[in-house]
Amino acid sequence: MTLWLMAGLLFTPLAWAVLTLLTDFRWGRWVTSFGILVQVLVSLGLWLTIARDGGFYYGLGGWDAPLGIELRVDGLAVTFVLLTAVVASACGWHAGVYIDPDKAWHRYFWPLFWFLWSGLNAVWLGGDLFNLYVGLELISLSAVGLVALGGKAAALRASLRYLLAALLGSLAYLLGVALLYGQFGSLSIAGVATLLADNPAPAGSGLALALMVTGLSLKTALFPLHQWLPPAHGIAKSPVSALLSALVVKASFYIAARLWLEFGATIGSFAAAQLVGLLGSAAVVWGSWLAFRQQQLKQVVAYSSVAQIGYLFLLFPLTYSVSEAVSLQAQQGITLQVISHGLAKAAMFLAAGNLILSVGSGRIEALAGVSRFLPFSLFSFGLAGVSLMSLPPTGGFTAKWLLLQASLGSGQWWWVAVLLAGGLLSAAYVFRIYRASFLERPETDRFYHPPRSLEVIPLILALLSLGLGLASEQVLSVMALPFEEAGAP
Amino acid sequence: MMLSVWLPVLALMTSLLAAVVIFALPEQGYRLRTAVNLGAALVKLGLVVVMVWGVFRGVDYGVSFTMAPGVAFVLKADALSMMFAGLSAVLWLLTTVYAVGYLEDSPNRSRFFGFFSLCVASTMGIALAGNLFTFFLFYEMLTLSTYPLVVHRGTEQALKAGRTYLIYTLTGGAVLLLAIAWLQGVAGDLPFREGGHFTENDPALHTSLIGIFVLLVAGLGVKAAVFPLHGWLPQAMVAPAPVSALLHAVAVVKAGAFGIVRVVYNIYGVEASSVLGVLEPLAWLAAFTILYGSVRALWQVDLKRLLAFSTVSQVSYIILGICLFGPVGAAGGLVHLLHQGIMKITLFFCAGNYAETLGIHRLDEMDGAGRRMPATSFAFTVGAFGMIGAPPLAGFITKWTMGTGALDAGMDWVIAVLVLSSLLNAAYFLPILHRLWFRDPPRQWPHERRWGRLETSAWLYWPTLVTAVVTILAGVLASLPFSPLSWAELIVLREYSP
Amino acid sequence: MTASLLYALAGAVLFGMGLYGLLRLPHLLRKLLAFNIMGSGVFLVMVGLPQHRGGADPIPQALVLTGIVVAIAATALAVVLMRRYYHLSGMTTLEEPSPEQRPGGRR
Amino acid sequence: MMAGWVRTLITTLLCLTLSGALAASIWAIAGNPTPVDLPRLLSENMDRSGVAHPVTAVLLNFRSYDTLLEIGVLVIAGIAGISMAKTASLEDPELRTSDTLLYALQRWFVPLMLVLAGYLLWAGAERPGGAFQAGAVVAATGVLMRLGGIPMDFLRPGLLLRLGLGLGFSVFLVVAVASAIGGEAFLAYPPGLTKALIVVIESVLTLSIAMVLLALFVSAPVNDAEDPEEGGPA
Repeated sequence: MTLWLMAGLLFTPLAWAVLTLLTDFRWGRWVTSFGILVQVLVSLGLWLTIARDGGFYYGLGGWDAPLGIELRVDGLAVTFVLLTAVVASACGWHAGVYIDPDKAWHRYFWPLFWFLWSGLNAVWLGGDLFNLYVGLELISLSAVGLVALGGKAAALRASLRYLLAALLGSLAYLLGVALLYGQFGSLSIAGVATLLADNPAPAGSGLALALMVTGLSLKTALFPLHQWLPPAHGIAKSPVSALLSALVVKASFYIAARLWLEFGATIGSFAAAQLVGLLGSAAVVWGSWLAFRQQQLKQVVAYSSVAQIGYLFLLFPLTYSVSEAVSLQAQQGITLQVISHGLAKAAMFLAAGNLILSVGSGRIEALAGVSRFLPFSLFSFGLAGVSLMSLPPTGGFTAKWLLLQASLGSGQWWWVAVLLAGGLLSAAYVFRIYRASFLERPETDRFYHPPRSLEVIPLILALLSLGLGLASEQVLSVMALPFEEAGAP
Repeated sequence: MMLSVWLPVLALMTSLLAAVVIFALPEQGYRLRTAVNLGAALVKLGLVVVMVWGVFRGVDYGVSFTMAPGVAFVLKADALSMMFAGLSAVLWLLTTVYAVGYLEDSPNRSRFFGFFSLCVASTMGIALAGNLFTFFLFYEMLTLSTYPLVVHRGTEQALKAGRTYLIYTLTGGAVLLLAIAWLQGVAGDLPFREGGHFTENDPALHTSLIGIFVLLVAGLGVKAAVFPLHGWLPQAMVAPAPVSALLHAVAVVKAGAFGIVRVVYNIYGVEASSVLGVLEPLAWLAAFTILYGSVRALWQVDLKRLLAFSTVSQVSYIILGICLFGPVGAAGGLVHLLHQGIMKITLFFCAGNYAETLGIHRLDEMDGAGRRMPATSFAFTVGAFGMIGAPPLAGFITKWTMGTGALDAGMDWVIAVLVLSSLLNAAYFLPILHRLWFRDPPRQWPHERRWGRLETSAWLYWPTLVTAVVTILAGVLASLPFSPLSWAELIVLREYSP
Repeated sequence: MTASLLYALAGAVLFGMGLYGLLRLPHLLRKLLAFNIMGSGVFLVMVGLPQHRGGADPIPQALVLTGIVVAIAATALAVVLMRRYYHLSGMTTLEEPSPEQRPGGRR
Repeated sequence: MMAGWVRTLITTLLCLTLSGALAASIWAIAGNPTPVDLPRLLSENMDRSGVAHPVTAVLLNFRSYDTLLEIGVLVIAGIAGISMAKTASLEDPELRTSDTLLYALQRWFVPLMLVLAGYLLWAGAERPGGAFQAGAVVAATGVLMRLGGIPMDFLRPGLLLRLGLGLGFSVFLVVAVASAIGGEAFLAYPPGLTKALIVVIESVLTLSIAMVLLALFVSAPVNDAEDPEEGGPA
């Protein structure tokens, strides 16, 4: 059974990619609909399996680590697999309606979409340092391809910048992998962690971790390495922006977090952890401020991603040399933040796409009076905004609550200021958009009304991010399941 | 028993569902929307009445589940919850009727009534919250659902007021969140409990408890419009009259005051608070706010702004009342939660009636309005005298009980504050009454509309009269069971002898 | 000091050189070449470091092969993007022609 | 904005520091033995891998998932490349050269290069070589032919090209899943068939790799009609 679930996750997206490569956009839509169904079922199945039986390691090709590639299938991984299934389905469904099927080059949307999805699954489940590198590249290249698809000069500039940043990040990561392999002779994360436990902090490994984390931070757009993100996320088509902001940046963060949690205690240092936390805080403040200053709707959302990503990096200081309980709180908080930001940001980008489609301009002022005619998309945008502001009862709030607890519990009270200020700053840019939409203009319906299915999708995502706050205990309980060490299938 | 679990949830859900349904209704669905609105308000009133009866007999209504690691979502009905829930259920019904008439042909009614219902759902949640975490949840929901109401008109001025409102309340919310998180770190997840949690009085915790208390009051004080955190309230007056009525009489300011009551009574406990020495400064702050609000009201020329400053002053009576260490004074403060609600909503309804019917907004336009609109002016007079504290109206009951309580507690200076405040109230209300009844009406009103037989639309007319009558009844019948005063005494009894 | 270690150290130098080029050279093709130099540096470290001790190690060799293919794919994609970018905008750098994309900029 | 030379100086210092730190780390790491001896583990398992050459064994057996994804990356690059191709580009007469020398050279070189590619492919089992090298040579042949002005219709973005792009990848994928149906884990080749399967995979991969590289080369700059930006004038 597990075997089939793994096949479903890792290989069928690749199959959909090849199939959709052969078809045109309309047929690709049918293949994708079927593929989405399969993926959602498989992800749910694996999630349920893990929720019941606990996590396990899976050696691909029958070869266990360190010789073969090992997958780590645990609660956290399947939680993200499920998140990916939800968000990517929504984006795929939205794209199927949103994207113009008559442009010849749009047929390439689906294969890139499926390659992206399979790369994401590979990263969530990956337990091998080098395999993660390949997975990351799969994600980056397909993401760049999606941004550039059919774009003009500005889009190409954005995607080139994105590509170069992503490549630089990957190389830094790969260099770290090379150093670690030179040191330990193993590529398995779990294997290296075990070796580290026996032989703490050997010379030279600090740089390896630093390189890997820096490279991954660049790919995650941590301040001040964030400049590539807003142009790329802002200019891509909305379903693509949603995928990029909700999932793609999380993949590199996920690897960085895994590495930190496995290796940080032995090769990390307090100063490094604080530095990363500080950069994260700067990202929260600076990203929010820039988001507030933007004139284009999607740029606001893109800069908001920079700010929201900042929170994630509080994981580093809040898990370094703190008690087990505080560390767990921080990890749960960050996990929730990843999930709720994923859902909310996807909802926001999709809703923003609908709004732009409807008012015919990407500028914020153009929204005046739209609240009368497009309540659904605006409502979804608003709900998602509530989650970004981390107000209750959304998932963003529960995440912030846990992080507050962790900061106070670890005695690192200075992060409290960041968490609270970040909430207020995000309120500033979110309400700026509400404000624009509440302005009254002469009562003329000059808006294009997009199909209902386009409006329903962001609403579902926004409601999910809302519901996450109420059900976070259930979600987190799967994530924190005890890991079954000897559990090969 | 299942019912005891589901009643609070149902009470919450009626308005939440109403909100969802209204959002989904088309703008033109006038009748259906009104039916949903009134139906939900009536159902909710029924549920609350059942729960009031149950709480009186000592039934425990409650439901809880773990929301995030370490914190629970708790709904619980105790005597204090029911006081606030009852207030909001009654006034919601009246305000809904009023708002239907008031917004008869203005745009965006779906949006308005949707958020209106959300706002009431949040108020219900605040009333029924069983711990600070749940309280905070609805407290922030209230902020969000009132913003669209404040900016409803969509004018520059409304949007500016909305921004001020948000800056104040969201910052207040952040401070409150910090306080709650800190408290959780110090003492864990504390349910609201009669008598409070810190009776053992551990000296090691003193400093942090005082710090937390200050933050809690600062966070809640924003909504309760305690000086110097009151700046948003007069600005928010640009909202439509029913919104002002709801913001001032029921939802927002009361949520803040109610939160402070919860903190003092059900988290810290009166005794622990007074041992910590936090009640006395709070009492001084409240007293100052009472006088400050009244003084500012003297200089207002806009009727709604005057009422807003009057609210700033009146809400602090509640806070002053609970800071009086003793059951009688506390009852005085608590009963004002209801009395101020009824009186202030009457006054705002009247202000709305004048604005809708005659186009009157400023005080100097009110000359002789009593002859054109006798019923409204009668209601206004009742409300004004209530505020001043003239017997036998509701306001008198409050002031009398509080005064007695202050003497009991040995805080004689409070009497001086009460007297001075009453004089100030008289100083700004009596000139208006004089204008209403004894000046000659102008030849032409600023913007007059006619509605057949009644002096104004029936939707506006009856709610105003009903609240005026309730103001009288609450004073005259104060000693009957289930009157606001008896209910407040029941709460105090349970608090002081848990 | 063995030859393999020398490779690894040369890799370190190449990585630094490539990084400088990627950061400081404005022309896109130069950036891309710099990226490839960095990549070569990484591959040298990857192969050189383990082989310094135990002789030939096929695993890093295989990894580097995979890495090279990925680098070629990325380079090819970048070149295609650059060609199209050049065709559309006539530019060979990432500088922005007008303030349209800047924060707060007007269109 | 910082003056240009300040930024240059800072960048230079940064890169020098990084290289220095890297060299120091490498030096430090090189002094210690590795706790895991992967090459030994590898040679112990070589006879189960089905090929004689350890690098090929790692690529196509022990770490075949890496290789699968790597081909995926290549296909992505190909897709992104042809998504920008101008449909009519092959008919563009300007792009054709009619150099007689080149033409003559081609007649000698193309068959030779194809043979070389075949050899590289075959040799992959015992010595350095394999699908990628072979594919690169085939692609180079294609580039030569293209420069020589030979029209290669299959390179026009159409079904044939897309089939070619996806072929190697699909076969690899099918083997992966089929091996699982056979009862073992993914990419675990059934014993006995390992060698044959690897050769099949290598051959189709060679074809696909060549197609991808060639397509990327041929992808002429532009399709002239663009997508309007979101919210821009349609």
